Amino acid sequence: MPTLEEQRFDELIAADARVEPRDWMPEGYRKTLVRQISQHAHSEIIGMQPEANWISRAPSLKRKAILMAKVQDEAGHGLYLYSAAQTLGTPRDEMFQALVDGTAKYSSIFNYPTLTWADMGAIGWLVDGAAICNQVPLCRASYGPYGRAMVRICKEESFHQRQGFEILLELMNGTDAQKAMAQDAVDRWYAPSLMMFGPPDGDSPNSQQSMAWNIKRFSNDDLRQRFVDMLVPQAEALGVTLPDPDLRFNEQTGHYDYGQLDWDEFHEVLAGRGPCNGQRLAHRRKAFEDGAWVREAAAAYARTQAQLEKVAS
Amino acid sequence: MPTLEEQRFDELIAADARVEPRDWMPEGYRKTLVRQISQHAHSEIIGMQPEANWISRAPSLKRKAILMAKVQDEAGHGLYLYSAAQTLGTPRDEMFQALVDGTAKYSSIFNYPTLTWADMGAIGWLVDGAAICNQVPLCRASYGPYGRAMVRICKEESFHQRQGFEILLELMNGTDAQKAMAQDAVDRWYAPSLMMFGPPDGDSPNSQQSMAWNIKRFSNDDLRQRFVDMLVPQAEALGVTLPDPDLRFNEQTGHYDYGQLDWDEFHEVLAGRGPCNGQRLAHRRKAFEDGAWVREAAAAYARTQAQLEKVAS
Amino acid sequence: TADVAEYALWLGDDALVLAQQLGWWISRAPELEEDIALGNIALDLLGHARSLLSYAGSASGRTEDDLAYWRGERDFRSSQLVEQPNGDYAHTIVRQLAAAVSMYELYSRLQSSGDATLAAIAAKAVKEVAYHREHCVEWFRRLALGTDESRRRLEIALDHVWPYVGDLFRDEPLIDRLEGIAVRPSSLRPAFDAVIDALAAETGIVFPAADTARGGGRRGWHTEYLSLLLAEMQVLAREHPGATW
Amino acid sequence: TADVAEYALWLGDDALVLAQQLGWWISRAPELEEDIALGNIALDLLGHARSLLSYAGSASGRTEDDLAYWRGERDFRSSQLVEQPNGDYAHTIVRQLAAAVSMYELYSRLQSSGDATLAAIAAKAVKEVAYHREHCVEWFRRLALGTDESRRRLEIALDHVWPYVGDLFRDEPLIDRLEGIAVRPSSLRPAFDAVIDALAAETGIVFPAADTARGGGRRGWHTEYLSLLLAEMQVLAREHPGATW
Repeated sequence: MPTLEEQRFDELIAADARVEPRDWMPEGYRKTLVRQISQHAHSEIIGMQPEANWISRAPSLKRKAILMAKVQDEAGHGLYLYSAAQTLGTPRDEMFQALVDGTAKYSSIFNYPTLTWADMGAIGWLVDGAAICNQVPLCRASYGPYGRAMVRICKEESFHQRQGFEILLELMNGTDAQKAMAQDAVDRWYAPSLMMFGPPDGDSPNSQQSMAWNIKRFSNDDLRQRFVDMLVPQAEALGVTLPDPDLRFNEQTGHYDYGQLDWDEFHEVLAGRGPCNGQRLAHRRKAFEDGAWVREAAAAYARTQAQLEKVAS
Repeated sequence: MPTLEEQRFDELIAADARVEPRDWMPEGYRKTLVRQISQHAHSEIIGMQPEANWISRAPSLKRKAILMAKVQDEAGHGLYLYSAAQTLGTPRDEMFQALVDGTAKYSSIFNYPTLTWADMGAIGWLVDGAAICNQVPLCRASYGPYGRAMVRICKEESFHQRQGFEILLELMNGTDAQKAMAQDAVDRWYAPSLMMFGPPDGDSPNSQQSMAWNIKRFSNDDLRQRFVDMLVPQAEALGVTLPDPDLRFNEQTGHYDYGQLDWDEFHEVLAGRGPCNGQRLAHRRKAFEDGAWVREAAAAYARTQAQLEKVAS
Repeated sequence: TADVAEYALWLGDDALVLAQQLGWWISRAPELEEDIALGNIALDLLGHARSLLSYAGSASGRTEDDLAYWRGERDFRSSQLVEQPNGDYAHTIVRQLAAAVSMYELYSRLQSSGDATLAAIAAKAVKEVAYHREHCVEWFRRLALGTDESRRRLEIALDHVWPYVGDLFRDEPLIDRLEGIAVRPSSLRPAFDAVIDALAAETGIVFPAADTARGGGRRGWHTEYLSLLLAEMQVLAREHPGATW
Repeated sequence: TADVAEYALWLGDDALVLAQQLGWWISRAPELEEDIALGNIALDLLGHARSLLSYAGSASGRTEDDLAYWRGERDFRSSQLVEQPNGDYAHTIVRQLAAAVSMYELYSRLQSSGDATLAAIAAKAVKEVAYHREHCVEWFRRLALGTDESRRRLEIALDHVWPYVGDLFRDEPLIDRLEGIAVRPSSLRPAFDAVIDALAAETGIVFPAADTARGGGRRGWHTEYLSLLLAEMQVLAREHPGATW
């Protein structure tokens, strides 16, 4: 027979209500959430790098300002998410250490390089677009702090997606070199962004439990389909070609059919053999190690100040 | 009464013959030489920086190759000169340490920044030109190892000067922007290069003794005059204006008269308050400190290898 | 007028170069909070730069981007201080301390400029720069009084950066022609020194002399760092002349 | 032919990018002898690059400088290995080890190419590259067997750099079209591995897997480092279109 606590938890889930930090929850639920939220936080932090790579070279001051603000927002998202995960009892330092050690996962999409300015557009339009499709349902995630963090994040992400679309639009209205740059970026980011939703439903063992717990609301393939359906008219508006010869409208389903994705590549990147895995981790580790003396100084200063205040009071 | 050794030394000087490392020499002679040769070596080493600054940006592959070879030659000159100084009993490490510590002097000219590509031309033409005027007489310096090092160095320097002239010539035959760049560089390097010969004869107390010892052969002002006389026709050939309104041919002396130099500036730079003094020293110090672990590894490896060979024999 | 435009370039170029430098830290700061804080400061400065360069260009029909991307280093009017490299975090904080404290004094006074546009830009900027000043003063305290290592690094940074501070306070003939419009740089010095002296007394840090480097940024005489910074900043825009973004 | 020109770009771009990287060390090396040694290697490589790019451009009426300064990063055909950053001295030595050992094997075979120009370039280059190989193998030994610190740094460098080594040995369709002219990259692998295995046995260093990074430099897929390297390398030439120097 379930305990009273278990009953109460099951009722919350059944009523599609929020679970809060003070509530009892099953260990599996807690672990799943910590894993998912911290991975998401790590993704925001690592995800700063591909775009930070172009801050110094942004081709107009307006674009430089928008890009700086965006990358900075990503740091902010990382902070919200670490805070949400902390409410589950895992300290931020511990999660961050796991990232730096290379033991924690983050979204594979950020292991692709940003080769041209157009990648700023493609990341906004495709990567942030896929992120939003993934994340909007998470605003209703059963765990309260997570759902609320996602509400805030989704608002900013949709702003980012629109900025990405605008970058591409400007390029597609520009010179031939700019158009070519935009198409090249879309060619490189399209398939990886579709793979952001994770493996096909048949190969995604953890999804069922997450859906039962009202963490996940839609299957990987459902979300992917929704994303493709959204992209096609936007691509037409932009005038870019989506690099999938099998992409066509299916009159029967009312959806766009799309071609096979290269899941071998996905698993290679996931396993650490993507174009930038080593670089991304090394960059973050270097920032962490180079900053150690600064954090130590700040901590020592804070201790001294606290002592002085104690003496004074 | 002079000792036999003193007599023999004085005879060598009187005969304008070479003093060699095995010969007895007065302490003052030895000290003067160590100071002068090591300063000269330091100047070659610090002097690599202003030009190394443009290796990465050289505007053609041919110019890149020439510039790399030149900066590398300067390292080579530094090595010859440290070797020559070592024959006087001061170890290279000690001299190098003094450079890194900031206690040793080097030529002030290298405390000026290289702001454009044309500076590669101006340095070659003016700075190397002045160096050659200074150094050709040193090939006959009474101390053998120094004189022989200078022979080798002068050969390469005159090659460098010619390359600098060619850079400027190419610019002066180029676009308006290139011409302006060349004139701007000449404007900035002309007066500092004239000051490379040191203060006017009246303010140069050590010169007399150096001349008596056959180290120095001509006075500062004589060398400076020789340099100016050489520059004027070359400037005309280039089509650049030398930035001195008082410069004109003096029918009576057969030389070019030139205007007052800003000796206050010279003394400011000498005292460490030039445009780049801090940067030049910091650059060299950083290379030295960053390389410490490499030198230690090489030394440790050499020790181990020596031991292995001993055991094997 | 051309003189006012030139003066706007002084301030705009300082803000732009500094924004470019601070932008580097985003994704590289010692903690995430600093990624955000330095990013905020960079964004504020970029905002000031855009206002000032737009104003500077208005006299000659040039846009902010014309000025930011299509001038070479001899035409930049930034001080030699802001082009000094990021170095480690201590270098950045020291450079930022000199920049923010002087900018705060400058914009405070520029609010009452006879030029309405400059006054309006200053009135907005001074509020933001007040925060920048707080931020780096606080970090200066942490580094000075934190650990032996942080104090050691701070002192090295001061040796590198402080000689260029004097370039912020040099009067040029331009200033004589802008009586009542520009703020005379040398007039900021006492207020600047008062802040620094107080910080020195509080932390026991001995500041090196502030004007041993030659200076001359306002006349286009720069150190070797600026041209490399501009090479990176301008590369993409220059690759596509006439393009819009 | 266009195919031969494309192949010459592979080799020329490798040499050019590597020369650009090594040139940075001149005035920054751990000892003066290394300023000179790395400078010599850079000069040799620059020489190879000039021969190869001149040859590559001859098919289409372009000069070595047209190719070096006026192509963007998507048109560079260098391997991802050579664009990895200098890092500390250990990173440079590790990158140089992979580059020099593979170039030695490559040029040794290319001497008997059916293309006379490539064969002649290779015959000259192989002698120089033999010295480059000696130089970095010797330094690899010193760092591996020197001190604990040098060994630690060498291992970190291997972790960073070695994943990109595989990009040197990838065959592309181009190679099928150049039978008897180009050297098949994959055919160099056994000789390369033999040298590295011997070095591993001698020093006890465990080399990481050599092809975990994706690669694709020969198809214009680069890591994020190349475009910054080119920005600096090309800035001046591009500022003055049509100028001669």
